[in-house]
Amino acid sequence: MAANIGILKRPVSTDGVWGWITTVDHKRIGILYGVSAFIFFLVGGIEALLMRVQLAQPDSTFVDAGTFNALFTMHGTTMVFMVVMPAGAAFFNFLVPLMIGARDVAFPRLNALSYWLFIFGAILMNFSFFKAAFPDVGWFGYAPLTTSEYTLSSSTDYWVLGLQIMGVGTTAAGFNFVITILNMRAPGMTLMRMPLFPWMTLIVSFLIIFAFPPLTIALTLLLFDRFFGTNFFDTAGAGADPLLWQHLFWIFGHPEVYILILPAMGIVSDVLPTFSRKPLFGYTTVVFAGAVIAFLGFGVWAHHMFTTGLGAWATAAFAGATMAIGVPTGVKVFNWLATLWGGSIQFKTPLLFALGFISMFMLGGLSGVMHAAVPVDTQQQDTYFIVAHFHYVLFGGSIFGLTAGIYYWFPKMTGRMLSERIGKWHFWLMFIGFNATFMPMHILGVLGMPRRVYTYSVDQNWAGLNLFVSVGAFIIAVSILLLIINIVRSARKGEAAGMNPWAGATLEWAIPSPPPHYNFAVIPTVRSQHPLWDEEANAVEPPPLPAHGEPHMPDPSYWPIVVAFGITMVAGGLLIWQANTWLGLFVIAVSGFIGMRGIYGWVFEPVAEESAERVHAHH
Amino acid sequence: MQYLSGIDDHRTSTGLDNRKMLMWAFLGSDVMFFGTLIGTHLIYRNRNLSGPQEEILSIPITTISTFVLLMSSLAMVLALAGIQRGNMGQFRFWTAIVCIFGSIFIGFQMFEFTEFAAHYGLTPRTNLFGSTFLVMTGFHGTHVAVGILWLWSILFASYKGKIHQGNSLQVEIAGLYWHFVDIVWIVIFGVVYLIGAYGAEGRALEDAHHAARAVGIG
Amino acid sequence: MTTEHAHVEEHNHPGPRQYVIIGAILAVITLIEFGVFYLSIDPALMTWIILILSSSKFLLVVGYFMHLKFDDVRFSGLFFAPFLIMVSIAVVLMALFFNLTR
Amino acid sequence: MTTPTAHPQNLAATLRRLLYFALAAVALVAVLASCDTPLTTFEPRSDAAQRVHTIYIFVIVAASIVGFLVLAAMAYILWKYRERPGHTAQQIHGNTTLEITWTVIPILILVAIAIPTIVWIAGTTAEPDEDALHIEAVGHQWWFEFRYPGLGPDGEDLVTANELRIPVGRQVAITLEAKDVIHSFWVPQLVGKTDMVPGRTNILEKFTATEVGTFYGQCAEFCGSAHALMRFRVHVDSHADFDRWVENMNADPVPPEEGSVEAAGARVFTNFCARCHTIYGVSTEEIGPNLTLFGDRATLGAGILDSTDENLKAWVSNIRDIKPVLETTNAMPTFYVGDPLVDQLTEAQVDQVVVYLKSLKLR
Ligand code: HEA
Ligand code: HEA
Ligand code: HEC
Ligand code: CUA
Ligand SMILES: [Cu+2]
Repeated sequence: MAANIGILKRPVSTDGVWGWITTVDHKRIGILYGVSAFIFFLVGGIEALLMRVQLAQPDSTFVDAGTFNALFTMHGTTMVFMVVMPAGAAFFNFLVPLMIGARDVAFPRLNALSYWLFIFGAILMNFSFFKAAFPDVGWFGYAPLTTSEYTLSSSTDYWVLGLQIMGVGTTAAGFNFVITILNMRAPGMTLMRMPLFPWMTLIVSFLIIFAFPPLTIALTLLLFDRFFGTNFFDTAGAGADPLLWQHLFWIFGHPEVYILILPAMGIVSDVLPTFSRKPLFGYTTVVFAGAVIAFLGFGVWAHHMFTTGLGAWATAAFAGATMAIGVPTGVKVFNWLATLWGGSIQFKTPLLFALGFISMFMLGGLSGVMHAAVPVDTQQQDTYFIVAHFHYVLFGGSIFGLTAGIYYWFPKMTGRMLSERIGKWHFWLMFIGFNATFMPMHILGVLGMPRRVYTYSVDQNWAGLNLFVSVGAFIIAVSILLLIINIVRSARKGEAAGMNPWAGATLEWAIPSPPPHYNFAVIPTVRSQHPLWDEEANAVEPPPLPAHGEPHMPDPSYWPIVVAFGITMVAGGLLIWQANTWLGLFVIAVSGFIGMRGIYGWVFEPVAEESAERVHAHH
Repeated sequence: MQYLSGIDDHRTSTGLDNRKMLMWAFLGSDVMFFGTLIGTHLIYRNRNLSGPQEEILSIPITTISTFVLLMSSLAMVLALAGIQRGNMGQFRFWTAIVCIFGSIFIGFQMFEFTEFAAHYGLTPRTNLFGSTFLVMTGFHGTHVAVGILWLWSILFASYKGKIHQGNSLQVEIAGLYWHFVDIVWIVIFGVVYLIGAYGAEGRALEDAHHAARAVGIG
Repeated sequence: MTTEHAHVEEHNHPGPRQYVIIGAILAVITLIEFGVFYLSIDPALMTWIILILSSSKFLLVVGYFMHLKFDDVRFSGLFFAPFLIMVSIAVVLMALFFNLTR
Repeated sequence: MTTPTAHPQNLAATLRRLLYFALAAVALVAVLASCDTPLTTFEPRSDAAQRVHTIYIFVIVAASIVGFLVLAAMAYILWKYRERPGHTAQQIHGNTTLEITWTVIPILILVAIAIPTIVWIAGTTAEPDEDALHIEAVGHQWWFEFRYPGLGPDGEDLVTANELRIPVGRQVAITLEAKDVIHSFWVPQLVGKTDMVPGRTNILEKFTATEVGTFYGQCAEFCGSAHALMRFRVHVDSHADFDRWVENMNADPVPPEEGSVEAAGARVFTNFCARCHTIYGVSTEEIGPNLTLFGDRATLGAGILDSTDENLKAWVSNIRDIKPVLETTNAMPTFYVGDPLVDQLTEAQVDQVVVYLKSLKLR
């Protein structure tokens, strides 16, 4: 079954479910990420809708306190770690190699491992629903509430372990994209010729590999406290300081919010030039601003802790640093506007979402600057004003930006166009629903409504606005349904896209849609920032496959999913260990062995060569 | 844009090897990992409500184990130099030394841990010092152990002909990891042991003086 | 061996000879650290001495054993960028927890 | 297609219009804010809250103006440069002057915001006034304890719960602690929030209430299942009222008449409640809220219910019908009244203890 027709054929079929499970193709992994993220978006959205039903009226008994606390915890955790991050990863995976002119990422199997760790971690955390209950400690899990003294239920263990596993997967992906972008660019594709999206991916990947370790440590310490009785967060018994957790979490957490927004900024920076028919204004500044944002992002974490009694000097310093981030961000916003200026603006759906991004993100950024004014934050912290801020940046920013990306690159990914008509309906409904939901939250915040309350009473007079907000949330839901309809419709009878439906300037538009698994029959040599504009390469048909046949691509592999499974089940064993020591140890031992065996197999498996034994070994 | 023929699929934009770059990126990330652990330890210094803390650290013993680890790093570069010149004998000898020295270091650490538990009752559950110190050094020890396993596998593979002068990069990358584990220990030894125990030892000495004076022998 | 030869060695790849010398220096520094620990001096002074000695060991291992001094600067970037971030964060954290800033 | 005609004649006029618009929006928020919402941050009733409010308004106006200007610019650009026949895009790549301009202007605005911020932060470090009233507030899952050092019986702490009393016009200096997890002390109309962190003692911004009245407070840090129901009240009293209250708290309670319902209630209290609740002169345990002068409290259950007889009865009978407290050792137990299998108190006993508690009033 090995070598035929002169090149090495894949020994394992890429068809069917097994094809997807063993895939190491960055495009397929991208699609896996994307689909998973979308499903979790529906889950997180339904959680939000349930919260909104509960809050629509005062003294509501639709859900009880525990359920509500679980809802916002899982909503926040889901949206951040299982929606926006993997959605970003979906675009990184599918597009970065295409945009920089590479055949795949630097480490295809590591890439698959990242995905499987993400999905297994997400499943593990959600599995808590069947075993105990959903975690209910808030998405930033402040100690000592999360220690076993105050959270007896094992749901917090699921939260810790699930997050830990997803974190490992994400970090692995971060390494992969750092190397891919630094090392795998096509000839002539210098860093300063790279489109903005790969640039922002590079910056985000650095943020990931440097910001996740503190979270990993924080979670490990908490895990040890909960499982092995260490004292890291034991305030009463051992004199620990609860602020340790907050520092570690936010040292990760603030860079994390830029991990969530920079991919969207990259998308928007590539969508705007295409639809204004002119190059990005101030390319160098926009790139540089992204780097500055990321760098400053490591020095502002304590703005989440202004009310914890940091001391005057520290508070002032962190306030100043936080405000400083407004400057590079502003530079980006103004450069985007200048990109539109003087253009010939085509109001296609991707552009609408990009414009939604700029306007709504900016409003969210401005409320962020208000929080940075410490006296104001003492009145805003932990109120709906904060909830409004972060939904403006997360939904108005990340989700709008990512949706722009969906409309922009869907044709490239599937070969079919989405309907412009439904797309525009989707945009306007979402835009209106979004503002109806989150704009009044500012007022609720001003009126003193705290966040994370499962109920409020009539005399607090927040009922009217809350009802309004809840209605808005359902308008968003309808708009999401339109997106689903659009995708389903397009899958059935979407118009064929062709190579470059938007007349874009970047490399991904120089190959067929959807791209063949080897991406480029011949690797292009790049000579400018806009290879498809500057040289009228629109007319250049991609060259046919060279005579010696398809390029040599990595083979599928079982090991990534085996290793991911082993790691996840070690965590599962820990959870079982809580209830049944010996069974737990047994599961840990077995899955540890599976994981080690997986790593061993991986190391000695050639990246791409026939290996008939492997097929035997596993069937 | 052009389509030139004859572009090597395996070239990299920077001319640097992917795997080596991956290792450096990983080490950068691991800096954050150990930095956070050491930071946590330092933050929690002298906050213990009860139980032993830095005064129980034994500087002479740890100086020896530090020395052993440093010398293992030296052995590592010698091994690499060996394989890069195609001198497999030299490579194997020094790699074995690295593994042995690494194991000796682990031995010291196990001795330290059991000693702490047996003589001072210090476990990760005892107090903040126990938690931060043992988890931090424990993670370091785990890194050392992984390194030993890795180098063992390389040594083993070299006998099967899978590691040779042609892919000495494999050894170089493992070596980077090994040296990193060494420099983490340099920091821990300096900051946690020497600086950390200095005050404590001083206090212990003072206490001893006071006690001596109190019983009239000082 | 002429001085020029040594010079060339320095700037290309150090050989086993240099490694052994570095190893010896590392051992000596460690010995000095050990000695300093038993001096009765101001703890602040002692802290600085140890910090300087440890950093020189750190730099020697990174520079020579890990070849960073002779290798591509991008590797240095990958390593020292997070290193500087981490050191700054740690310093800020210690200042906060010891309340130097109140 | 027509050429755009909608663009403004005069920049100054546009700017003025935008400013009015921003102010109108702020005014709208202010109006909404004033319609009787007890936790509003927009009706300051102390010097501290007023200082914050001034900065708040400044910042909100500044941000609104920036926001409106950018949105307006965007709308203008989109209109002006929409795709039209015969119109092609100008291939501009950048402009250094512009880049510098839009870097410097935001810096200036941010400096303008940073200055009052830093001045305010510096102000928080000031020592309390000589005659300031010192209070320690302690957060518990899910209620607030207030201690007045030195004002209690025998010069000890005077302790009360969930309803803080302070005199008008006198500075109060509150320190914050927590017993279990992190809570946060917040009375929007009087003072911004500061967290109550176990193992730490935080200092709340010093403030002087400017008006007699009752103000709502709320725990603002998520602290577990009943976080939403961890509220409190602050009564700002006249000096005379405040002194009278302190005196009454310290006075030994009049023992209920033998054979009265109150006396029966007092017995129930001693048997079932005294192991957690203090009433000065009656009991000394401090696991639950101090109930001295409970009859004068307006609220029940950490500010969540009016202190009516029915509510009190329901509370004592089965607290978990009202508040999702967990079954920990220090939590108020449910007495399962009316549940024949597990009840611990009879309905009559509850009635008695209610009457007793309500009788603990100011004299
Ligand atoms: C995508 C995610 C994202 C992004 C990009 C941001 C961006 C910013 N955030 Fe936000 N933030 C969150 C997500 C995000 N945030 C989340 C999730 C929380 C809550 C976490 C929790 O508690 O659960 C939070 C909370 C939060 C707080 C803590 C509030 C509290 O709990 O009390 C603060 C305080 O300073 C803050 C500030 C900022 C600032 C200054 C920016 C800046 O980066 C914004 C910069 C942008 C602009 C300023 C607009 C564009 C600029 C111009 C048009 C130029 C002109 C502007 C000026 C002159 C000002 N954020
Ligand atoms: C990217 C991040 C993100 C996104 C997109 C959202 C989206 C939404 N959020 Fe989000 N939210 C957070 C991140 C996010 N949130 C975070 C981090 C927190 C803090 C959590 C914490 O405090 O710990 C939070 C908290 C939070 C709160 C505060 C809870 C509290 O403090 O008590 C509220 C309240 O209204 C809320 C509402 C919503 C709503 C209505 C949406 C909507 O926009 C959702 C829209 C989506 C849908 C409506 C899904 C569509 C579903 C369908 C169309 C049904 C179809 C069904 C099938 C096909 C089966 N969120
Ligand atoms: C095990 C301890 C415990 C016992 C026994 C106990 N309580 Fe409580 N009580 C508490 C706690 C804790 C709270 C605060 C609960 C909360 O608000 O979350 C409380 C709150 C109250 C309150 C509301 C106080 C306020 O300020 O709003 C009243 C009234 C009360 N208890 C009455 C009683 C009566 C009457 C009994 C006996 C029949 C009783 N308690 C027995 C612990 C106890
Ligand atoms: Cu106490 Cu929330
Ligand atoms: Cu932040």
